[in-house]
Amino acid sequence: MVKNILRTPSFLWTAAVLLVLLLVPFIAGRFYVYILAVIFVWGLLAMSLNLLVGHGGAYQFHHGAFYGVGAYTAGLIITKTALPAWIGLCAGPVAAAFTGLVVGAFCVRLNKLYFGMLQISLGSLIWILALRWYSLTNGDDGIHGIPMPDLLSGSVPAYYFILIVVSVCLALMYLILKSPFGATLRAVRDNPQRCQAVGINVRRHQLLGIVIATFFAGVAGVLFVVLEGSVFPDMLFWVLSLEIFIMCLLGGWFTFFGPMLGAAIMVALRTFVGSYTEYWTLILGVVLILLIFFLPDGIMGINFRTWLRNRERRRSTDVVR
Amino acid sequence: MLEVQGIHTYYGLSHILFNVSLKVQRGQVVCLLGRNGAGKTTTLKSIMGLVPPQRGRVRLNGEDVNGVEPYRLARKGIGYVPDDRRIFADLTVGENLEIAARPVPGSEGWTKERVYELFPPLKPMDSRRGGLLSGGEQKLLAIARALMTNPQLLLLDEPTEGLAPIMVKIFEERIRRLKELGLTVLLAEQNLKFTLGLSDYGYIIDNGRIRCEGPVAELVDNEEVRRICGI
Amino acid sequence: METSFTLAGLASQLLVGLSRAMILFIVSSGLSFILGVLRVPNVAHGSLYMIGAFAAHTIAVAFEGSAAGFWLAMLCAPLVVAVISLVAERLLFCHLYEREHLMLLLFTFALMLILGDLTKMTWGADYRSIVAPPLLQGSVPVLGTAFPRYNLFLLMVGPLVAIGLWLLSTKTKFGKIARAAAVDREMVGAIGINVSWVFAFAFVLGCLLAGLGGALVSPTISITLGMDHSIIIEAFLIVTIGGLGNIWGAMVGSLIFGITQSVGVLVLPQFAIVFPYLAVVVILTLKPTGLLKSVW
Amino acid sequence: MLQVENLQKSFADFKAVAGANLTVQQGDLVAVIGPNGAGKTTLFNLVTGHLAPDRGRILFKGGDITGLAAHEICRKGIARSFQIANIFPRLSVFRNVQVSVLSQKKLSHTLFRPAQTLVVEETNHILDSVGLSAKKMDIAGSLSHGDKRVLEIAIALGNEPELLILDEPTAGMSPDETTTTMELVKRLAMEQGLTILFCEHDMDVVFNVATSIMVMQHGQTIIQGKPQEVRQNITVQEAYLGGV
Amino acid sequence: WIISALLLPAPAAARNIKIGIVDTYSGPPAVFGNDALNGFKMAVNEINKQGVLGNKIEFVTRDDKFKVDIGLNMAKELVLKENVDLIVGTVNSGLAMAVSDAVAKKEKIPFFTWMGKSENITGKAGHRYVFSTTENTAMAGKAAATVLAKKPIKKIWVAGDDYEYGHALDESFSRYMKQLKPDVEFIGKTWWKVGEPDLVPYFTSIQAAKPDLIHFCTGGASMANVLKTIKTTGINQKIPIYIHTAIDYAVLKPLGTEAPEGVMGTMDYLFYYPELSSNQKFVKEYQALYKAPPGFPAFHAYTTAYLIAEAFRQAGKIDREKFIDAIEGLKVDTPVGKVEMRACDHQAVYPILFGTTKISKEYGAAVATDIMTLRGAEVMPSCEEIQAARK
Ligand SMILES: Nc1ncnc2c1ncn2[C@@H]1O[C@H](COP(=O)(O)OP(=O)(O)OP(=O)(O)O)[C@@H](O)[C@H]1O
Ligand SMILES: Nc1ncnc2c1ncn2[C@@H]1O[C@H](COP(=O)(O)OP(=O)(O)OP(=O)(O)O)[C@@H](O)[C@H]1O
Ligand SMILES: [Mg+2]
Ligand SMILES: [Mg+2]
Repeated sequence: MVKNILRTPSFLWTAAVLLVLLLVPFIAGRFYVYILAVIFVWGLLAMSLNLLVGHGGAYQFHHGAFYGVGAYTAGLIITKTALPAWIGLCAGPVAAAFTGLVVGAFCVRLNKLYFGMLQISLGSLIWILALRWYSLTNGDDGIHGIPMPDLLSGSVPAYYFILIVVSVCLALMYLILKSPFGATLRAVRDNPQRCQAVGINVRRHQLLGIVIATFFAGVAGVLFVVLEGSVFPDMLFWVLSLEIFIMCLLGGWFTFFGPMLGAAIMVALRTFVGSYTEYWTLILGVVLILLIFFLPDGIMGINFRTWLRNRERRRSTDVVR
Repeated sequence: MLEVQGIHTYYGLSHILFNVSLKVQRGQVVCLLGRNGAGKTTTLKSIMGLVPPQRGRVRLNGEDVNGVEPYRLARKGIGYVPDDRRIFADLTVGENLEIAARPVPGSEGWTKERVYELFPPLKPMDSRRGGLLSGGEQKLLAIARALMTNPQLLLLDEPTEGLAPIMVKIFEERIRRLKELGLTVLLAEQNLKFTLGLSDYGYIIDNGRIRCEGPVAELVDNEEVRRICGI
Repeated sequence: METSFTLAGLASQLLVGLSRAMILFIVSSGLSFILGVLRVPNVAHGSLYMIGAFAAHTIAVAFEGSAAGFWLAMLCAPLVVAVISLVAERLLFCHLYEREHLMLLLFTFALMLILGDLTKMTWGADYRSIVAPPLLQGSVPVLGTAFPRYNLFLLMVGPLVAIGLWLLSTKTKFGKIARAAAVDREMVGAIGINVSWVFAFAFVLGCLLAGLGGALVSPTISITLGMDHSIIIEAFLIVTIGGLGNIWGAMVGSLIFGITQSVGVLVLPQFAIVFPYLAVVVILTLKPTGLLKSVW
Repeated sequence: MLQVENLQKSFADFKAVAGANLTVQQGDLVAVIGPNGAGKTTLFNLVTGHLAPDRGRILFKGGDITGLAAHEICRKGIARSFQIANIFPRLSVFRNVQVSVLSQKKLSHTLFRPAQTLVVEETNHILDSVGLSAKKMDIAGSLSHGDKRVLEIAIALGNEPELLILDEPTAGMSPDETTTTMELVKRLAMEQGLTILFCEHDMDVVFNVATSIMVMQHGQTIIQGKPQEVRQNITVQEAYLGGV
Repeated sequence: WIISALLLPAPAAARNIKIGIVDTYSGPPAVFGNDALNGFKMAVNEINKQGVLGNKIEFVTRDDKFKVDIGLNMAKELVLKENVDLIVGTVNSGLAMAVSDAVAKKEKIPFFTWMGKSENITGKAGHRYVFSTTENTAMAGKAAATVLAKKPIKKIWVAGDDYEYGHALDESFSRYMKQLKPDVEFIGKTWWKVGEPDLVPYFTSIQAAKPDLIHFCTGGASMANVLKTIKTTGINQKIPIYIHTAIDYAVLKPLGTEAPEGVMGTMDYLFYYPELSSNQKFVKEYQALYKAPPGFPAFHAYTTAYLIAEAFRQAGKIDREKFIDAIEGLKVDTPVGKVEMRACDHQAVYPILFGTTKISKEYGAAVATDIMTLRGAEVMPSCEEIQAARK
């Protein structure tokens, strides 16, 4: 059984990619190491969102709020309490998941856009809290210079830490999506009413999905703190959430790795195009439109399409026969 | 009136219809029979331009209508009743009918009143939202809506599905009357009793191919037809 | 902190809230209309509002701030926006209606990015501001406070737009077709209606309202880049609490937004900003599909 | 087993169900018939919790289930199919059924076990018995109308219900498929002791299969009884059968 | 236009000094970003005519979109990939703090903020690698307090944009006002959200309280709104008003003759005052290049460029540590006289101008009159205060 898994091409691919990523700090400049780390953080965030958007069909419009909560929790525990930094880092995702539970409990009663808008409102309340509670959060200046444990200081150790954590999270997400929970989540996406009729408690299921996804968002938030040592209210602002949402759609929201790719594209566009023109958002817009027209399921969606096509072909030969 | 010549239709890459040809003369009721998944709906959709055929030709009154958009076909006089009803759920029953209205200048066409006369159960529901109707009522509404466009050719996809026996009876009688008024009908059906009583000519479709054709009376007796249609 | 809680204060606050609500209404009714007919969460709506304001400025300035220039600006700026949206619709959008709603969201987001940068290219980053014509300058005494005339003007325009839109969508055949097309585009085609133009008209009409909102708001604020961001989220929240696609819902939502904001200032000035959001949370918790009937 | 007493439901000013009574005994095959708009679907929606009744009681195996949520009622052993095909259009046919089986086995919340390996046998068994095995990897949304209806029943079977409610199970099926499906229904009733409540417009099916028939009109129960009794009832003849 | 504005190719020998600019070129604050960039470009052109250390200064710009995460990304890119020698920039003081910590301090690379006005940047959060070449909220507050404390003012109302900058202005003004005139009373505060379009209601309630002075803590795009509302409500005719940067020409110009008169304000630069020949020359050249008079960001950026160039000359080579040693306490000539980079906190010492708005026929807009100049050293927190704050 285990041996079989080890031999599957997708496993080999993953292992090869991981190996290359492990070697990056030895072969690439520090900047690229940093940018890769940024991509991982964003990618994890986008993939956690995609758990709900692509697989759960939920209009999770303010996912950034949970990312911010994770980051702020870590930042505040580290700077405002005497607790060890590690505790702060671990508390981040838990706080995010808890926030997810509370916000989700309100939201799951609603559908589609209503769900999304209620979430934006609740998320904005959190954002306002971060923005207004000057004595705790420093308002819109944010908290900077958050000290990290020695093990994580320096960009290369931070890179490895982020790489490892992200890999573990992705593995977990993969398992979750392949599990009955994941299958049911997709069923809920397709037809919530029918799900009820087969005995699935749709709301509770979505809520669990939200808690899981927000947990991973919290992890991403903590990783951001590890990487940059800063937290600021922008992280909780709805515009950022919209951007993550776009990453999912861009990369291919019915695929597993799509959002990661979407994140990579967004980060690359803004870093590399951003250094040539201040109108990189215009370019991003044009690229997005091109993608919408020519790769309707997102970039990773191509695979999905070819797969479908092959299947269809098999089917149509059946009909002929 | 309608002539379909060797059409091939695909959904994406899956090939559904293979060289389907059929002919409907003016004033005829022609039926298309076949079991589930045979391609009846697809044939009607191909004619209506909803799933344009990739090869072959569709001619309406001698005019080539390949690749013509559905709304133009509707204006040329084809009315379509889909098998899954597709009522405009947000609109009231009355509004569903009103937006379909396409009066023919000169002649006395269908109006809401005349349609209600044809299908009395709809009348009291004039201001109820379409989406709330019962399954059968929606079916009636779908047929009524198609009539409102004053079609010369009516494509009916399983019109009797979900209709109570008495409704089927009434409906059968009404179609007969319409036929006398000069309406042409292409009917895809599973309900044999209803179909055979009504139609003049029939085609049997299986696996996307036309297998047999002929006057209905002959078809019923054909052993192969009975097998294909699963009677 | 301490605020003088006078009756006059409350009254003026309410009136200002109301007139603010009218701008919000005009913008969000357009959004709601598009949501109702095309089922598209049009994120670019805010950008069109911004363009409306900038265009109004350009036109008004071209007439050196004369009253005629102002009225012309109010008239033409929305038309400029309408033309832009028509181009976007015919060139790009009309090919995408069959897609998933979220894909359309992505499209309008891309449009927002592009329009934002185009605005910057065309108009630059400077702050701008235009002056209302003399007729609408100054204030009139209302309930013991001085109430700006311009706001009074807004209070008249809002309901007019509402009634017009309502008549259009319920009493005309176009409105009915639009509502039908929202549910099943293909079938509307199959009964002989050219849906493509119905959608185009609906989209352009909605965008025109965004432009009108931008033009109307321009004398009261400074016109800057970034106006799009602040309005769009409010507009979305408004149409949601009102009931997606419902014109009167947009009106009710705008009133709630305008009034909670302005009265919130009296009650808890420090946290006035949270009131609209709280209102949304409360409303959606109690009425999960918005206050009025939604078409979604 | 199921007891519906004087159930009522109005929408705005319209009484869709205005006093329905129904008794279903263990092992019965009960058909509900009535003209279009009689309130059959609404009655089923009330029983399965998709709508909440205004008045009246629903008892299932002696317990009161009036007003429970749909998924709770499902858990108590009532599964249903829908009149207008209601499936998971983007999942494969296999998944469609598997989801329901998983839910039945309380595995829906399992996080870290591959779904591929779970309840495969049960699912395949159901697909076999309804004759969809050949299409099990198809995307459900691309099935033909009739196949969707079959899948609809298969999903309901995944719940291993004690009471199965079918809303026009054979609508849109060809004659032999209708026969097969009703044979299947009968067989399930015989072999697994399933109790079945269905509504149907095809009178041949109804009189062939049902052991008890309930007739509705204008939201009210006119009569419930053995097929023979019902056939002879004059009102029913006039109102519904049209002299068939 | 294309951003990377590279200048003339460098002579072969040693290398050019490369400066990275991270600033906001989109959204409302872009006004400041563009203005500063213009001033900087002009200064660099002038400096390059003589050269620095036998070479030239070149620079690259990055748009931070007024977002901290993007700005950080850009700053790191400049340092790690473009290998710039120092970073300057940004209107966003949150970003300035983040860059100061995550880039300047960690990578030991000098960072100049020419627009981030939070006093914390060089105050509480200051360190060896961060510099400020803009006036900050502490200076504004102290300057205003110095002037206003002499007037018969008892009851003050504070109102403004509810964000860090607004609160910081309030905090420093209140602090110094209480110091200088212990019997003042702050009778109320009103905060509205940034970008709030309709301010009339707030004004009505403030007016009802009859304060002796209203301190509006606002800036950027909201400033125009505040001024407009002052005009429509006519509140300035009854109650004295003070607003930092209210006399900024960039703010007053769009309002034209619709600007309110008699509003008191502070600035660290006005292109028409003082009427020094150096300033007139600067303004004339700037106007010739960019068709508009320079705003304070242009002036800050211009000064920054000269400070940097001079410090490199003093350091003798391109070395960050030497550069810092050289720039501490350095004084350079600017259009308005000598400006010093104070050694203890790395804060540029600017004089602060206090004036009152008045419509000018000449400019077709309001300008400042009755201008008083407060010496920089007087209005800055002392080195001891800074030391204490950094503890
Ligand atoms: N959207 C689609 N994508 C792919 N395949 C499809 C799609 N719709 C139908 N099919 C396939 O096309 C074939 C013919 O379907 P069609 O709906 O025409 O059958 P039908 O004769 O109308 O059957 P029924 O009586 O069940 O309605 C079926 O095999 C079906 O699976
Ligand atoms: N939500 C609703 N609001 C208003 N009226 C409704 C609603 N749902 C159903 N109705 C009406 O209630 C009546 C009963 O509907 P129901 O669907 O139960 O009929 P049915 O017996 O299943 O008919 P059919 O055989 O046609 O499916 C219909 O006239 C329908 O229009
Ligand atoms: Mg069909
Ligand atoms: Mg029914």
